[in-house]
Amino acid sequence: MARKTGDVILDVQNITLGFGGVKALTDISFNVREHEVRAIIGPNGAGKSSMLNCINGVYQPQQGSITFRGKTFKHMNSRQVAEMGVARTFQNLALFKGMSVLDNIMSGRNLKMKCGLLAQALRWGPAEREELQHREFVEHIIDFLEIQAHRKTPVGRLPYGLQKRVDLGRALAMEPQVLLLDEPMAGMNVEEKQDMSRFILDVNDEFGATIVLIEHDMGVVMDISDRVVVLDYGKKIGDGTPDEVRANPEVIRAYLGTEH
Amino acid sequence: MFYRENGQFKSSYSADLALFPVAQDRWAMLALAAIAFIALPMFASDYAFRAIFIPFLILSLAAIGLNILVGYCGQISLGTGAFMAVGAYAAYNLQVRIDGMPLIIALIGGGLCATVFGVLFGIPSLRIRGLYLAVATLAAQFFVDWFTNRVKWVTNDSSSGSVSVRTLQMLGFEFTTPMQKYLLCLTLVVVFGLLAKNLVRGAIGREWMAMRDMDVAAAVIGIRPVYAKLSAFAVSSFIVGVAGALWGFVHLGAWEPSAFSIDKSLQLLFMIIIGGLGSIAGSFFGAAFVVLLPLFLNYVPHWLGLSISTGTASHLEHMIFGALIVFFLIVEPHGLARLWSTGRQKLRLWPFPH
Amino acid sequence: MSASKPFLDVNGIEVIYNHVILVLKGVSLVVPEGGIVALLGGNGAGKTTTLRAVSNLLAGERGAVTKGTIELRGERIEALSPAELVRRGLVQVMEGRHCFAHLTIEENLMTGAYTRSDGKAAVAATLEKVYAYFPRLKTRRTSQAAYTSGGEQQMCAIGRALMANPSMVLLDEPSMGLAPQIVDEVFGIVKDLNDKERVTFLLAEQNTNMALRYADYGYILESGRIVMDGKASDLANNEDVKEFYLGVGGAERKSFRDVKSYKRRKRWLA
Amino acid sequence: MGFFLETLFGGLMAGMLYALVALGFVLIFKASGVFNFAQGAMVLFAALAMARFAEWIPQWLGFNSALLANLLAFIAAALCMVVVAWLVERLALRRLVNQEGITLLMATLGIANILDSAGQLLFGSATYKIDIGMPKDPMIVLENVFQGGLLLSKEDLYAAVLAAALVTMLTLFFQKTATGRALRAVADDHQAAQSIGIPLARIWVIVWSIGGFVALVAGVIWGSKLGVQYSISLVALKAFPVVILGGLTSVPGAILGGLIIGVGEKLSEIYLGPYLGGGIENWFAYVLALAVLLVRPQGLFGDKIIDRV
Amino acid sequence: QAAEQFIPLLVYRTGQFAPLGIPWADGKQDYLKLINARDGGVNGVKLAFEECETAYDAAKGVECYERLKGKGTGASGFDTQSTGITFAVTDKAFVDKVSVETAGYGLSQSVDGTVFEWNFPLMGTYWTATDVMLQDIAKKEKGSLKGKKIALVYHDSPYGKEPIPLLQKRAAAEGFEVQLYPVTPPGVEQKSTWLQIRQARPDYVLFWSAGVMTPAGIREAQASGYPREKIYGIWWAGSDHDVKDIGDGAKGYNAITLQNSAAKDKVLDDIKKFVHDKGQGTGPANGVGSIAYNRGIMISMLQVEAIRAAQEKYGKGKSLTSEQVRWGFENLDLTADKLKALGFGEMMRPVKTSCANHMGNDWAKIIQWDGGKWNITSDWYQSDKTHINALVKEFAEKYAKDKNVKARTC
Ligand SMILES: Nc1ncnc2c1ncn2[C@@H]1O[C@H](COP(=O)(O)OP(=O)(O)OP(=O)(O)O)[C@@H](O)[C@H]1O
Ligand SMILES: Nc1ncnc2c1ncn2[C@@H]1O[C@H](COP(=O)(O)OP(=O)(O)OP(=O)(O)O)[C@@H](O)[C@H]1O
Ligand SMILES: [Mg+2]
Ligand SMILES: [Mg+2]
Repeated sequence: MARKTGDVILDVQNITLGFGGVKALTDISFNVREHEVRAIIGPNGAGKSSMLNCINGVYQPQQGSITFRGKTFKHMNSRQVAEMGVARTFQNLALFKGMSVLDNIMSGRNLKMKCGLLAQALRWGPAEREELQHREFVEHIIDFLEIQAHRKTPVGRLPYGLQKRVDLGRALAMEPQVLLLDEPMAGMNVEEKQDMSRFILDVNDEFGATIVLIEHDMGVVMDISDRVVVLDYGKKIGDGTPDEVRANPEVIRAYLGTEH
Repeated sequence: MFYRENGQFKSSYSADLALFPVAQDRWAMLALAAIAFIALPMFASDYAFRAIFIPFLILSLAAIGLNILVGYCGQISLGTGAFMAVGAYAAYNLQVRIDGMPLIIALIGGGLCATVFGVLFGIPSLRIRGLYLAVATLAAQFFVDWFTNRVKWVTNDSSSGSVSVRTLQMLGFEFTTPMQKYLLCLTLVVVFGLLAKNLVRGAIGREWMAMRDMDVAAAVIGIRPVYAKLSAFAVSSFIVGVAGALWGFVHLGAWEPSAFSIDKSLQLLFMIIIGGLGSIAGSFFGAAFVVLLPLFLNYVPHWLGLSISTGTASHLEHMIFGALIVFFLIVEPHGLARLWSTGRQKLRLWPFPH
Repeated sequence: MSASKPFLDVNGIEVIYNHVILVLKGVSLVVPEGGIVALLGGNGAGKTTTLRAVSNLLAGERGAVTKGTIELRGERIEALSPAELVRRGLVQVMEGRHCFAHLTIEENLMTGAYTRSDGKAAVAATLEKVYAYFPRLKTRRTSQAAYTSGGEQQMCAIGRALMANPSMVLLDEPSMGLAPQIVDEVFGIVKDLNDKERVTFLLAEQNTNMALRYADYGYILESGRIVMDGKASDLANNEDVKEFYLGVGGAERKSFRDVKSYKRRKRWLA
Repeated sequence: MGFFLETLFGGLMAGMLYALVALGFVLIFKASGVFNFAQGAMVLFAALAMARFAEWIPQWLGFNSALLANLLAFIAAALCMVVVAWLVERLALRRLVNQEGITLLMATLGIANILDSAGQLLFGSATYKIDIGMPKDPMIVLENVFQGGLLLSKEDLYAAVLAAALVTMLTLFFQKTATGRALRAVADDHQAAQSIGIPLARIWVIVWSIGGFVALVAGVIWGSKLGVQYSISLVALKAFPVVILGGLTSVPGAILGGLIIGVGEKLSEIYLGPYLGGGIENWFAYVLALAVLLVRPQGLFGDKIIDRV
Repeated sequence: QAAEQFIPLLVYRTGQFAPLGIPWADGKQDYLKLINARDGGVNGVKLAFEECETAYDAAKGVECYERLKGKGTGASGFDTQSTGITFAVTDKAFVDKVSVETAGYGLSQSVDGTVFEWNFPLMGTYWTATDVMLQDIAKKEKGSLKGKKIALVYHDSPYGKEPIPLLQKRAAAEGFEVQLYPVTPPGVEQKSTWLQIRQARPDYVLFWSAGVMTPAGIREAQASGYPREKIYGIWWAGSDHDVKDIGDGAKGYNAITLQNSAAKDKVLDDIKKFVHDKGQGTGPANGVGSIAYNRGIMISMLQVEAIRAAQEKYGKGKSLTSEQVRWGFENLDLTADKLKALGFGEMMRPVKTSCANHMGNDWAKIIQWDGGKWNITSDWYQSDKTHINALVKEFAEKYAKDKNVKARTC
């Protein structure tokens, strides 16, 4: 199927990352084009999450660089990455447990809120207006994710699946250009995965957001991604369209096992 | 059946963003304000003002300040006493060194000095976390204890190191009666309480809570840890500093460094945990608990007509106090504020369970 | 229902969190000895809560069973401590892994054998068995659990429960975060233990497909109530189940790309 | 030079005594994730029990041997601490499973309140003495090397030796037994520990009993130095910087931390204090700890603080 | 109903200083009980009293003060038992018109009755105590302190710092050297202090300590070999419980007593007879007569005599207001005969207060611990007022200026 994808927006070059003795990533390179859905797959412990952490500035790779929209970085901090429009969801749910759903998603907009401390304390005109305007945006996300009923619930009390949605909501609130998703559908049943796929594709279509997706459900990966990178024990063993990857013998050996 | 939100649909987000979205709550707050500002001054005794309401209000204010740091931003501090002391001594110095300094400026000045100090001692929090940070904040506590004892200048060369404030006057008005002092405290508490509430429900509040709950994720969504943590230290120590100045100026009148010892720090931490971490209302509950309960326990033997020795009575009082702390933590680890809201939730369901 | 006597019998339990939130509204289910029973249901249906109620782990979440009874081998167990339950052979693998962050993988596994009194050799044998099931764990045995990947932690959690040599295991979403190969493997292990050692399983799963393939019997939970139950094979052929849980409603399996949800889409554009 | 050495030794000895109190914190934290603010109160309680039983038991049983009295009193006091541990588990910890660290910390503050007062109600609030025959007079060594010789306190020396023995014992206990692992597991995650069958109740009673025992030893040593009165519960404040410097989870860390703090404190007071007006050792200890933490946020030997997404 | 006079009793029976606070509080209360039991009150006015626990905490003390100041016909006077609480209530006393009596502690400058209308540091202050200690030392040193080194080891708090100004003034005048060693409260660990002392070798150590700091200090002196005979403790560090358990280790340790609180006197027999034998004793019977206890009864006696004196002026057998009792404090005249009649002949020497002098006469003795008990080793001393009076004036004026207090003329 032909989908409109643009130039390379994110280019990962020769990333190497180790922790003491463990080599989590060895000389990994791949790129992501604007507007595509790019999947990363691989067995457990292959280094997928670590890869996102590198892009994200959570880990500092020992070697290699990352080019984002033509600018090359060796070291970035998370703040810079966020400012450039990269958002992220987490594998092990990194929600703000003590905050309500609404506040969690609102916090995704913080980068865009400009009022100073004093103005906020006084809820002066502009501060109030700003809050309202962002609230409206967030309400759209809440509607979109169908979590209206839980708006004021502390996220810690939500069932696992809804927490994942909130995590996505928070990332969406950043109006990202690149959205990194780390196993967004783990712990969901088929119906819910369908919903989630829908959300992701919608974001991709309507927003033009570029998506980098880690997922273990091959059905999902094959159906919704444009290109797939395969990692195994820190090494890249495959890269290409879903069909190419599916046919790659090494990928079959290392990850897919038999037919999928 | 009477505590219902039914029929109160919010037609705009701004209505939902209001301080007290439920109408009943709004009325309750108004009633509370009326009692605090009108009824109490008319009926309460001097003793009640001086021994109950004034300390209650000041400690509530300090607890709000501490709650911002501990409850909202998750940085446990055992050095609150020090921040109060800085506020108090700074305000004192402003007052004695500048003639005719209006009280309010002195208080705010005290708060600002505490802010500077707080930010300074907040810097380690960028690296040290959790209980390590908690214990490390004791450095501030002991340093200030020492500093106020040792540096004569701080106490205006008082030979003993204890200081006592002049009259409380502002723009020609002098606060003399307990009722006037109470109203002063009340006004400040209300003002700072509202400001604090606005902060914690706004963007900065979310940054603080995000830092508290999951700092890596917070960084990933673009929150700068330096700014979030230090601003929490700044705001918190400002409020705590003002509270400290009030404690010295209004409640004690004259004090020695031990008035702001580690006991005070622990007491405040007590308050916010019993009251509810991350809750402005909880700060008030906690302060009430800590101020009122000992007084209450103190009276119980009198009421029962028991004559036990003061020593025994106060040991028993301590034990009961300790036991109640444990008890409340068991009943609701999130504090009285949560207990209160659970209660309200039940009321909302009443008379149908669930 | 199969003829063998009930091993675990949950009878009409209600669970309330925090004194106010009613989550389970009378759940009853029966697990026969040596059976594999699947507990299915969407997010928030109450699967985890049911398992917590059985293994008596609700207290830590400020929840409580307010009605109904739970029996293990005909004995009431609501009042027993979790440790006592483990000693009686009932172990739970908690949702979200819950590995001991500061302990190494091997130490994590070894704590699982805490209740065992059958000697070091037997424990060592089990450890080897677990390593054989999950070779990945063996290579990571000296890493602190917190620094292993999500899937490795999941394996660790499952392995740790197996270390107790249980006679019944409550598995809460065992397949979550695991690579497809490993998922197969986990279910293989379940089957294996069930066949060879007659270990009974109650498993809460979202991967309905897999669950129904391996289970004997299934219950479907929706907002705190059992809405359907039956033999696994029957459930797998039920039209509703197919539509909602297996994603194969009607004819062929739909592509995830083609599932449309216009309602949502409309709102998103608004 | 002689004076410097004296200061150094003095610091080491004092540090050993701090370490003894710090040990109590570390044990309980390591094994249950609770920062036990009641440690000071436990020291007081244990010391009071010891002092009073040593007074009472000879009266009750009508004998007159100091050694026997001390021995029986020690056993009785140790039993008291077990009872305390049992009550703490029963009435508080058991109901606070899976709560946050700070909630537990507050609970121990409540427990401290109770223990402080209960101890004084049961045993009295005057000053009592513990006399286990520690030598009090100084000894002077190396008189021919240094002018005036080096002055060492025998009492401190004995105490330090006792502390070292205790630490070795505990380190072994923790490292060589399977219980040690279970304890650390509990500290990491109460609920998961429960789920795999670690009996929290029993573990906690054991740990708090050991904590109580350590408190008793600390209480006896400090009590024989200072006399037993409420204030000895305040020695806990001296142990705080020690614990964080050594690392909250490390038994040897408590010892090394104690020594560093002890020496640092004395040297700073003596060589730096005069320029700053004196009395600096208290906060200096914390500044020292703070400085170490800035380099190693988990203390010298503490488990690395895990932060991962 | 018979007339009653209310006396508030601020005490600390818990906390750090409880070992001192308990016998002190027992003494205060026992004496009031004695007056009621033996004399039926003061001229028939029964003494009512109520204890309030402060735990030595200023904020709690303030609460107690607020609670009790208006009780009955008004509180007769507050013996706050704490320097900190005294600071906090002194300002309030001006407004409330209640007297604050601080026998042997409090603000040293409050001797000046023209400024401190409501404060009564009866019998002595920290300045007089310092002066007396120096006198005793000078006596041992054959009259001159010139060239000597005198160290002050003090509780690092306002209480511990009170002696410093006087010490420095006298050092300048008499040519001795002062070394200051602050000990951070609670003072459980003083090794570095005493190591420094061992090195600096001062000729004498004045020991301004409190609570656990006392035994800890003496032990450390012992461990570092500093002779205990050269240490002079202030009266709060010279009670039985401070040294009892150290026994021989404290042998030779000197302390000053307020008047002579170490003495056995007739009033103690009366207390035994009228109070303890009737089962009305506040504390244990064997506590009667300890130094801290005696200080307690002395303080209560002064309180009672102030009431008696005031009744002379405002009407015998009447309940008096706080303000009226103040007059009594200001016009105490306890002659030797009167004291003897009261049963305090051995314990005390005459005290006479006036409008200008709120301390009255400051008598003190030096006692020394012999390993088993305290022995009196000196004759009566009274402080030399040359330096003290100047200091009192200077500090009182400063206070008056700070607080906008108009000094009275006497
Ligand atoms: N600790 C808690 N406090 C309050 N409510 C809770 C708590 N835990 C769960 N709940 C509520 O109980 C309901 C059932 O949750 P549960 O975790 O049992 O669902 P689940 O079936 O396991 O879902 P998932 O598949 O997403 O894990 C949810 O609505 C949730 O909000
Ligand atoms: N901070 C760290 N310290 C040490 N080792 C780490 C760290 N982060 C990751 N690793 C190791 O690097 C390897 C890759 O981990 P990563 O989390 O990236 O795997 P993954 O591909 O996401 O696997 P999964 O599918 O199981 O989530 C793992 O073996 C893990 O143990
Ligand atoms: Mg991963
Ligand atoms: Mg679940």
